[in-house]
Amino acid sequence: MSPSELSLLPKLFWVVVSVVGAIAYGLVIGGIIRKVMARIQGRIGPPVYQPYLDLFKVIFQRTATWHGYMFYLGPVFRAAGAIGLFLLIPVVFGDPRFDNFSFNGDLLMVMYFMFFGCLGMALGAAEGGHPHSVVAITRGLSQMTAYELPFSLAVVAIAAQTGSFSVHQIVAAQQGGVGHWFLFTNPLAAVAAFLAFLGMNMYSPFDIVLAPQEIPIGPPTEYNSAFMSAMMSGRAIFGVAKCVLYMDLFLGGATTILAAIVKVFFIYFWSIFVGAVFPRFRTEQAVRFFLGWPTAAGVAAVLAVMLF
Amino acid sequence: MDDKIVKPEPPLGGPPQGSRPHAPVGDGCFLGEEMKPQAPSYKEALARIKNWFRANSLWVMAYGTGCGAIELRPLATARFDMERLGIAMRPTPRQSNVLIVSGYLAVKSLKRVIRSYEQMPSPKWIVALGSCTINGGMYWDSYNTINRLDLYLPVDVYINGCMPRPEALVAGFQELMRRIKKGEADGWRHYMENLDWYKENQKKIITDWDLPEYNW
Amino acid sequence: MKEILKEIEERFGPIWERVQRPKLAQVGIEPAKAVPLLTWLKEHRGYVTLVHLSAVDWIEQGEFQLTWLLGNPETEERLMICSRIDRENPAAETVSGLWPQAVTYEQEINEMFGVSFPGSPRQGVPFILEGWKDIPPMRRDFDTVAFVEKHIPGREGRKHIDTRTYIGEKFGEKGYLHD
Amino acid sequence: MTETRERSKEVQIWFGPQHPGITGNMSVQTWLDGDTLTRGITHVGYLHRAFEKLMERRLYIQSFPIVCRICVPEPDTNEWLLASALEELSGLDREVPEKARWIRTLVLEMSRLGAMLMVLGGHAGSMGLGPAPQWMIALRDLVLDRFEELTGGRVYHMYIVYGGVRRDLPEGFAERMEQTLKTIESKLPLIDDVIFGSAVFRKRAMGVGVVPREWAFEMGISGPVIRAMGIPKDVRKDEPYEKYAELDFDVVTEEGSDIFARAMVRRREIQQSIDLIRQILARMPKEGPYCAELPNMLEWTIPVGQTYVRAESSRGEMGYYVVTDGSKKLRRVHVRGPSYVHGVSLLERLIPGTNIADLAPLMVSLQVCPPEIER
Repeated sequence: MSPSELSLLPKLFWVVVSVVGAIAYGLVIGGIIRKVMARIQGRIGPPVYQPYLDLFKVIFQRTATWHGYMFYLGPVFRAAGAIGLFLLIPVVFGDPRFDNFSFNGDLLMVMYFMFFGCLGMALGAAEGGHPHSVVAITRGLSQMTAYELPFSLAVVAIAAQTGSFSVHQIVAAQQGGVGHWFLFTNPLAAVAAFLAFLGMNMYSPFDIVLAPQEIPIGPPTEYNSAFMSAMMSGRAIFGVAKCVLYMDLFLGGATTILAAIVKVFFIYFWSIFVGAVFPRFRTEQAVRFFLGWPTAAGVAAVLAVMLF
Repeated sequence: MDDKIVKPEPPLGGPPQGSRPHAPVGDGCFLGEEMKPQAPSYKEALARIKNWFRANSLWVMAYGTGCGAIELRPLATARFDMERLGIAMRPTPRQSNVLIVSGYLAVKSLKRVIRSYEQMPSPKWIVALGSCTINGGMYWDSYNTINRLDLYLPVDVYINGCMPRPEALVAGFQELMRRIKKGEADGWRHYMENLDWYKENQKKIITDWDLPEYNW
Repeated sequence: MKEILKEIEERFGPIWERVQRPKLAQVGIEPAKAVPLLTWLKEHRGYVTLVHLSAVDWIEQGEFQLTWLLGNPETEERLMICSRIDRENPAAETVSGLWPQAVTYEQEINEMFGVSFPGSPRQGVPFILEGWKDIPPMRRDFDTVAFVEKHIPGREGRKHIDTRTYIGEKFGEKGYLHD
Repeated sequence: MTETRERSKEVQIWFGPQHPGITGNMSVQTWLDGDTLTRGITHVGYLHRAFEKLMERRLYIQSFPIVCRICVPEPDTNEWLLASALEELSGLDREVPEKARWIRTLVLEMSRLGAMLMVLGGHAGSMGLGPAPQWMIALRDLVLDRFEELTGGRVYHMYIVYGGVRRDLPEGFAERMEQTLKTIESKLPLIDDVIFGSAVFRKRAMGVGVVPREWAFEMGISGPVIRAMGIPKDVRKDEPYEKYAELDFDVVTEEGSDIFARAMVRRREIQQSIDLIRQILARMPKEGPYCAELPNMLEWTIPVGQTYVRAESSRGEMGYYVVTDGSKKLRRVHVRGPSYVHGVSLLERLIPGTNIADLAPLMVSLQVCPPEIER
């Protein structure tokens, strides 16, 4: 199935729709997270639409601080990385409207974009000059390299199993029933990738970047007003995009919008439920964790695919 | 050092003064054509929408300046749960809107509070807790605590008591929300317009002034 | 406690002494012998804990009293060593070599009373106050009310202690609806 | 030259005063090399209200509203210390009725329980564990409810006065207290699971912030910090005050002297406090006066004297050094809080070599309470 089934203008229209939809859904998930966390903590919690209020409020704030262009470009890079990541992954398999710009070999691009957003953010935040940002960036980059290893191994294993680096092909290979999902056909890769997902999502125990009790609050320390809103929407779409990617890689993609929404929700909440009851790791403990069992599972997955 | 207050006090946002001009209470057609309520202009409507968003998402700076901070914990946690009102704690001044001055301020603390306040992006509000911020309270004769906060920073809502109960804090926050929605809570604007007066007062009490004129 | 007081008297000459409680005794000694006594108590008699170091201003006699409170963790006895120094240019020997935490106490007393401890680190470094230009505030002759009236503007208090009169004056007779 | 180069590698970071991880309004100026702190200086004075100066110009009875504000989470220890010091100096302590002594013990133990609940939550909260502090503070609120019923105030009580307490126990207080204790006890296993059962908490807390045993007596360390070293020091046993001599309890000790051991001491002392409150309520006399006949408080003078009284607060040995001069006002009062040693000398000695992530848990485990340092 070629991605150019629609002509350019309708395609652009649907791209915009899906990006806006992803942001909206990401914000709603953020609200549900806050609600769920509040319930775990025995509180009522904010309304589900609270992230929308926060988002619009920060847009309506004023600022006159100046930290240089790179500082301002940080959230833009982050949002661009998130949108780029999202646009490369087919959201609904077989639906040309939500197929986005999937092409052969896009999995490599996807990996690149995941790194790109964080790096851009790091560059911008370092420009703010706050020591907490700098400390957080070193933490974040070391954790990122650590979780990237099991994740890459899992992706390599799956690519080798499918024989293709296209997300589209990978989704296509999983069609035909729950039993064909890579979650079950390649459980080792799934273990590696889902453990890496915990680090990727930066909820506790791996929230060492934001860590309000240690380095409040890391890279976003100096950001406010519209930049803050760019970061919030970037974070929303990034979270959804990661979940969509995992859905495509392990849960057989989605053939309807509803299936996509449900699967994204469950993947997202895997990290929330783990995070609800754990304190935070120290940096070197987090790195050691990712280089331990997740990496071993990833290596085993690759070997298993190569051998059998 | 001249010890009298230099200028006549400008009207302050807080309830103790209450001198801000309000709209007439009973405005209606029978009061004359000029008093007839009119549809808000585009700008006013936008301002109202903005204020509504602001009022429903208050981010409080996590700075326990005094002993009132101890009642912020029950307020933030399971029993009183301020997050259900959209009030959340933010760890950095760059992202907060509300500064809670929780009780007395030592002079050394006042310097840090001023700095934190000025780093917050506008619009921003100050909620002052306890009788110590109103008139010095228990520490009126202490050489190291200020007796009246609104000489140094614009206070939007005072919550009295020593210490104010969490219920009082909730009521205070609801009052703040009401004022924000009506566009009355503009202490930050007052601070900007009367910056010289505030700075003069601040420099009088902070003897080793080494801050910039405005801490961006 | 009696034995240790007797021993101190034998070794360090005449002292003022008093047993306040079964486990708390007070010893008054001249300032020159205070630190040797503290050293001896710490090294040989098991009073290894410096519980606190404090100063009292006896302005009428023109003296500062320094009080070292030592604790014996084995018997849980407390020994209060008091020593009076002159109020003019007050100085005392430091015990920061014996107890590391004494640095903080001496720093604070230096700031709050103006007693200097030559040889102690952090002397003259502000600990609690910032930009203080008046006389040390914990001295008795520092009048905090006068200071407040001079430097810290407050809100005008009400003239009457009686609430009803005050409200009546401020709001008129309608001020109190619930009589 | 080498030193300059060494120093230039370091980043100076202010930990506080505006910092969510700091325990109260204080700050630690630290130097960071990589992820490790090389040294730190404690800065206090942000909360200095000159309590000691103000008490010198208040009547004895007027000092009570001031004194309880010295330590916010646990005000009753301060009230009791001032009351007992002045009772000792004036000779009033022989007239304190039996029931008042029991009620005072009850109040002291309740305030210990409340403070301990909050700090154990802080242990978890400083490591980013969300639910536990929320639950703990909600539990503490139940204790505050009982305080409100007993004294009229949630946080500041001003309940202990010279010669006894301000008012009698309300009717049915024991039953409602028992209900509260039952609620707290029923939630404790859950908290055990979340905090002490968590592998991440154990990894973070074990072997971190170890206080060497040699420092224990020389520095005057007390409270849970010294008990976590395995040294059974507790003022309630060493110099029993009020009714603690008649109560049946053991000093809680743990081995390891790290953050985990201190948290464990606090966890077990919560249980101990609950047991003690039960004992007190069971053995308290039902009838009798709750306050001695007092002289006219406006004209009350106390002869010349000085004394030092101490009590076991949740943080450690809290002491008052009180000097009277025969007048109607105090000559001098010096508040010796455990945080004075823990928060300045000990913390500054522990900081070199600590990971920056461990500073907040370390401060919580030492239970640094800044108003006590600067008063």
